[in-house]
Amino acid sequence: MTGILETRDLCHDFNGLKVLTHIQFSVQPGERHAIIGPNGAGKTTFFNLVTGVYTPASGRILFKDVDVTKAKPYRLTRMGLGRSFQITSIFQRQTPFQNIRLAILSKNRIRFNLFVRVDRMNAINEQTNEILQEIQLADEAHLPTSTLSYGKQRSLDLGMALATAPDLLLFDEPTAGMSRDESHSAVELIRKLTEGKTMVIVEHDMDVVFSLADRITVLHRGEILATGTPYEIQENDAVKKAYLGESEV
Amino acid sequence: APGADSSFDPAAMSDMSDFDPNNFQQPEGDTIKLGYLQIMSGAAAGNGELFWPVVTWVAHDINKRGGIMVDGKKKKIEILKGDTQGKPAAARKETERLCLEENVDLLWGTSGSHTAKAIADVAEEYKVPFLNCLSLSDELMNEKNFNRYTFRTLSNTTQWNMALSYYFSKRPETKFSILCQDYMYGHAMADAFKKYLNKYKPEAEIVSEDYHKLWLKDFAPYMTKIMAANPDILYTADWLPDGDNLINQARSMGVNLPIANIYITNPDTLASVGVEGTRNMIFCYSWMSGDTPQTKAQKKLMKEWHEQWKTWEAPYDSLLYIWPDFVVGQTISDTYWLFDVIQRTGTLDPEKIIKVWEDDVYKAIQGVRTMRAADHQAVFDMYVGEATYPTREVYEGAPYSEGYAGVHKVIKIPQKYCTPPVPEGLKDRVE
Amino acid sequence: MDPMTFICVTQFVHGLAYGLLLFLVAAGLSMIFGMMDILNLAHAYIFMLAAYLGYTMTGLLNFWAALLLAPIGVALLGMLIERFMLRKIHPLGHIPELVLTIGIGLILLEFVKWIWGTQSLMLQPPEILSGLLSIGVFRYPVYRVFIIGFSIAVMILMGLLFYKTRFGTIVRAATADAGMVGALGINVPLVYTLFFGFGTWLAGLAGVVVAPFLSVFPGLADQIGFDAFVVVVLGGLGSMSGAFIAAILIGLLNSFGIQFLPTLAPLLTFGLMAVVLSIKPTGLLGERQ
Amino acid sequence: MMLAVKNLNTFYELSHVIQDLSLSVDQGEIAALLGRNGMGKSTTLKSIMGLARPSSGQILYQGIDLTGKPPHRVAQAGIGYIPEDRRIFANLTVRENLQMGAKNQGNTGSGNRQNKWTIDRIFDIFPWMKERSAQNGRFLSGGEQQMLAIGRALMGNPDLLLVDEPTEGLAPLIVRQVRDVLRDINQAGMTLLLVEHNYSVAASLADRVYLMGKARIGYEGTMAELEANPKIKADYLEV
Amino acid sequence: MIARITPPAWTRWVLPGIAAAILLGYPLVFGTVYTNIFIHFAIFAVFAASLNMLVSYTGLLSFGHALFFGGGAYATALALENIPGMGLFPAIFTGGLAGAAFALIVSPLLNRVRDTAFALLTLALGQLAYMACIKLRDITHGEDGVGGFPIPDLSIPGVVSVSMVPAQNFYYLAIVILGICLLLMWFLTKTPFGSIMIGIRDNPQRVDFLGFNIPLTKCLIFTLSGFFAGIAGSVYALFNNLVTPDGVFHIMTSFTPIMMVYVGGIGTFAGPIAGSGLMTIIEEIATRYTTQLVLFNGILLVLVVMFFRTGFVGLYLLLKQKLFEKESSR
Ligand SMILES: Nc1ncnc2c1ncn2[C@@H]1O[C@H](COP(=O)(O)OP(=O)(O)OP(=O)(O)O)[C@@H](O)[C@H]1O
Ligand SMILES: Nc1ncnc2c1ncn2[C@@H]1O[C@H](COP(=O)(O)OP(=O)(O)OP(=O)(O)O)[C@@H](O)[C@H]1O
Ligand SMILES: [Mg+2]
Ligand SMILES: [Mg+2]
Repeated sequence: MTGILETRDLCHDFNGLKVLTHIQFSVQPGERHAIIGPNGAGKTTFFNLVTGVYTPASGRILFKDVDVTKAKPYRLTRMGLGRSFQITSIFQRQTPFQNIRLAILSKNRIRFNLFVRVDRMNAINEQTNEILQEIQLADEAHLPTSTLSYGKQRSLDLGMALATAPDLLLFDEPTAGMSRDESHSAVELIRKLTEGKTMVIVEHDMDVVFSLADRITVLHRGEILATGTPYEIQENDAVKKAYLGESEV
Repeated sequence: APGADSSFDPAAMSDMSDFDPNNFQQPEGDTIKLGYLQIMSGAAAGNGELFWPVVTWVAHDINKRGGIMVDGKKKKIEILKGDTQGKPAAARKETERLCLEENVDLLWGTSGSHTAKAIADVAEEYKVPFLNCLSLSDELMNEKNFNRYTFRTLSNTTQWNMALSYYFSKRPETKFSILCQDYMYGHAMADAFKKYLNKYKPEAEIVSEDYHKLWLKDFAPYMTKIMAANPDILYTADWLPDGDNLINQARSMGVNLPIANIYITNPDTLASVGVEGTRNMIFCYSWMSGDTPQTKAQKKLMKEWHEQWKTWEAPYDSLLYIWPDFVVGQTISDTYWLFDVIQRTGTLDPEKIIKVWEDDVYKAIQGVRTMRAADHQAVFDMYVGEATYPTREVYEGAPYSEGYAGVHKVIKIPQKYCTPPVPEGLKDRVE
Repeated sequence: MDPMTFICVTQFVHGLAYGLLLFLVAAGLSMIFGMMDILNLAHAYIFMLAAYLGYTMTGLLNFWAALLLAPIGVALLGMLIERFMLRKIHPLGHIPELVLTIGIGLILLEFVKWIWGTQSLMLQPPEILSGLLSIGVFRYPVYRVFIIGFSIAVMILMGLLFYKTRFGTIVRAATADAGMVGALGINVPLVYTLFFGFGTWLAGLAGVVVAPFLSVFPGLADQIGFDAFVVVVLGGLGSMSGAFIAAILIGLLNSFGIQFLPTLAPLLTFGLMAVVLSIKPTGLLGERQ
Repeated sequence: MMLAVKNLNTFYELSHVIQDLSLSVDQGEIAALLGRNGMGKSTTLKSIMGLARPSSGQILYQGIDLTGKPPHRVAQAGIGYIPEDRRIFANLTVRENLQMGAKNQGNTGSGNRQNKWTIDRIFDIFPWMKERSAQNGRFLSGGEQQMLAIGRALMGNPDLLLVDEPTEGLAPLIVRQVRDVLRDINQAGMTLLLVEHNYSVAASLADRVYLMGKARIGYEGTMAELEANPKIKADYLEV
Repeated sequence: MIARITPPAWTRWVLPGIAAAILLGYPLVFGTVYTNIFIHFAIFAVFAASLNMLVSYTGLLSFGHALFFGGGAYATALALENIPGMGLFPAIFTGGLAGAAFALIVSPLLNRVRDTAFALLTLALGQLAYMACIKLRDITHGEDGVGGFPIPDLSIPGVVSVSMVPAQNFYYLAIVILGICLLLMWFLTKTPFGSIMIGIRDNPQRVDFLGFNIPLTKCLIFTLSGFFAGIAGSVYALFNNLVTPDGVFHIMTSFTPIMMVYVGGIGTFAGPIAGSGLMTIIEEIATRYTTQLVLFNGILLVLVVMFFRTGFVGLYLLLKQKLFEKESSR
């Protein structure tokens, strides 16, 4: 059985700087998969290749058995791929409601509608409010987004990825920069929202990784060092050496 | 004068010693209002500046004489400015304002045929006579665009090129290069030149023909191309700043061809290429102030103006205004004609003015002019002048030109050789 | 020499001279854009102001004094503009800068009209730079040779300044990361002001050099300003060597276009630009948008 | 007291990143500022450096008020800075990067050390730089960039050095080397304010620690006191 | 809880009603000159609003908007000159379509660049149009332009036929058409598509990841903006009965709406309209009493950028807020 997302011999470089080499990666439907690895290992780059931001130097990417190696982000989103960003990527000048509504419009395939006032589209507004409830932003729905706390902004970023109702979700360090409480509730939120969905998460916080992931891939200097269950990874010597580290420096 | 309905009387000119273009005294009370439409703002504001002494000179002179008797009353001339910005839309708006709010009696203008067209349209709409003494496109007065309220006293494209072609038919040169600006006007001038050169001098040959973009920076590639074609004469219709740059760069490259043109008359420009650089240049205009032939009126005007010029302040103290030459002299003469017509009409009723002016034969400062009734195009003798070394002092105490070879040989091209046919559709406008 | 070769060689030199003149005009614009990320729409007007100053100073003193003083004059003006206007609005993004510099340009236009009037002014090159230079069968105006030499000298000077002096190092570092340069103890705002002054100084040089070449009149900025933008866009935003190559390409395309494709000549530059930009939106050597 | 920060508040647009923060650094010591991601450690350093603009509070350095001063004034007062993202000038060579930092090279400065840092001394401690002095910054590896950033800061001969995560992303061997360099320069008389995620590096260097919770200082004490208090350590650092 | 007093429904119509009455009565009160000034203002309000769709709503600074304005103006003028019996509304629609078509043609190129490069590329395209217009003399009559074409009557067969030559009649036509354009553009900002535009301005990458095809969306925005600019150009052509390259393709024709947007207040819908009004008034005063129009514009731009960054509309809001605060603090 092939995975929902697969890469075959994926390679990428930036003007000769090799960042990823021959990545064979596969996620099964329903799986919660974590990618870990040192800074600069190529995790974000991997996400950027998979989501169509960059076109890979060589290799292929399959999403739902369709070759999407050269597909643009909007196509992938329409095919059911959602993504949150390492650096929060939301519409700062607008309200959370407007943020989510844009995602809901996309989900409903409303793209070139010039004939109806958007605030009179009741179905859209209802769906938007539902998502806002889910990500616990209903109270702040009409405040300027830039005034929200960092954690709430991260939730909004997540919410937008979710609102397009994706089959596969990619999270790039969703809890980075969150306080312990915020991080905790973010993990709960992710767990709740991705119930029964497929997801891939990049995260440096091992607590988060071990509490969310079924399987873990370790990336190191652009190569896959190991893949396995959380337990296998924790016990893997190479991983310990390259990433998890011994207790002493 | 025999044959003429009226003539300019130099003896009647008033003492102009108190005339100052920077400080024109507008008359009070019931006046004849003249709308002066020109470019007064932006990069081309020089146009509006250039003709201000022209209209104010004439108005000052007439006002000092007591004004003009119209509708049983002596009225003086008041001048109201309208800034066209060089844009038809703005010209239209300003003309409308002058006609409706200021109730001007007459309109005067303007540089740029497309702007003149906009003014002419408004003039027709509000029935205000419009003296067009500055735009030369043939099309302005053709069947399509003609209107009864517009009179053109400037020679049109055809008149100019007929005159030049006729002049060359009497000369030995046979090889011509053409270099004009790459737009409607440049092409129209070149086409007319080719047409009439072919008519008057079939053996002449156009050895190269080029059109450069407006406001060209570097003429060198064209010069190389032209020199390779080895012509006897370079024909150009360029105006500022292209004309200036053309002659300057040509001379600096050692290209000493005679240049036949109508606009490279700025004394600053000519002085900058010096006597050697200007020698052999050929000018064509309906007003020429070289050695011959000048009327008495013209000599008097030239002298009077030049005397006053010495007292003017900036910007009118520059060399550009030293003599009322070419286009300046021409428009002074035309403006006097306009008011002569008004005087003879004795009223400001536009219909009556049209009646008097149509088919009017007037002995103007420079010579006899006839306003063709059919197309309101003035016809007259043209002049071609060659720049040569000064042969003698033209005016007492003042050499005609300093630092450059002036027009010292003027050839008159009789009216019959440079009068264009009346446009087909207008022939039976007047029986 | 066969006439065709003669023509081609001559046109080549014409193209070179014209291209280098364009480069001289565009250099300051490109530099200020490259380092400070400011598109200075007043550049051409500052250039025009310098041409007028050059005209007057040549009359009062001589051409060489004008070449020395007029650019310093406009550089001071540029520094004032940077210090009291652009610096204040730079954090607000590009649109205010563009609008402001248009406004400054319009004011400068009225200023030169007010001081020098609206008529065309002609300036003769100094004695030593007038006349023709003869090399074999070629006779070429000394002033055009001067333009070629002067522009190349300016280009070399800029190269030295950028790569061989501490000021240059600081400037290049500030292009990459102005904040960090400040954290190393260097007064970046001051460097920016000086640098803007340097850019306008270049515009000033171009203005004085152009004065004996083209008649000086209030339309001069419009006449040449747009070409400077074309050079900057075509060369790649902010790339000095790109601007250099683009300027020479435009010059050559111009002179050979006039010789061989006269009816299309005015559109060739646009054609080149359209082709380059549709293949490489960042211009010939540009790296960023 | 060499550096005293009192009741500092800093905003990024509308988010209140530093709230009423106070800390101090004594002459000759290494003070560490620790805390989890996004707590505002880097912003604290940036606020001191003048790279972020505090909305209120005071920064006193050797009695001089540096609050709200532009970065170059802060640097000229004798404070050096190594940013967390290194901020090497990618378009400059290694040598030019070092030259950019050069300050107080002569003996005229009022510094308390005889030995001024010069390019040659930097080359002595990082010999690889000498060989690659003409190479562009953009082609250096992360570790090399980190060392260059240290060298560049030393070239300014600061009295106080703000160091933001100097060992981030470095291989263990290099981490050890960097740690030793920092210790050496401290022993030579330079005062350090260190932000570090790598607890063991911080522990082996610091005399005193500040622990940062969200936007504020939550704990202050000597390194030894912190070692003795595992609960606090876990709360703030999750080690 | 405090009961909110809802004003009766009819009050919602009071202000628009007064505005409509003023608009209706305007030409009767003020006469031809001021009527024409108003038409000029309205044309540029629509032109500037069409630019505002790019500048304020999509975050793209176009320096070559004259391309679409001129395209529309020439299309209408040429259609009326060459097609006998061309109706009034088809002629205006042709102008809009031409503007849209020009925008559609250049959009693949424009889609490749952002920010300043976008501004410069549009500048170049605008200049190209200007030069091409002068060069294609056979069609465009060069710098003389297309003028004197017949202005069709406004006729609904069997019902009415009104001549559009008198200024008053034309005024009503222009006000209705331009008013509809403004209304449509305003409505557009309220539709889902409007939300997407704003999204592209604020964070194009995220919009891409939400599943919207940005190039296609931008293409549609250009086309719509071009359409409205084209309509403005078309009304301009009918108004002046003359279009020339200097009048509609000149670089100042591109700069004017930018100034209007900025002077009026960038980022607002009312900005360009207020800006057009303000600049029309200034132009009127400057040309009437001085010859310093250019200087006035220059000083205005510098002052606005340096001291009233939010433009006229921003100033108005600020004043309103100040007054309101005073009132509430009493
Ligand atoms: N656009 C780019 N141009 C050049 N190099 C790049 C670019 N983007 C990333 N890199 C380099 O590629 C390498 C991998 O970067 P990437 O962002 O994928 O790392 P990462 O695994 O996500 O790290 P982190 O945990 O810090 O987020 C790094 O060395 C980085 O400097
Ligand atoms: N330029 C910026 N604009 C807006 N917010 C910012 C900016 N830089 C940082 N922040 C936010 O300010 C908060 C504090 O950031 P800071 O970089 O100071 O944290 P830190 O403690 O250094 O974290 P880390 O350990 O990850 O380096 C974070 O929430 C961050 O997202
Ligand atoms: Mg990453
Ligand atoms: Mg940090």
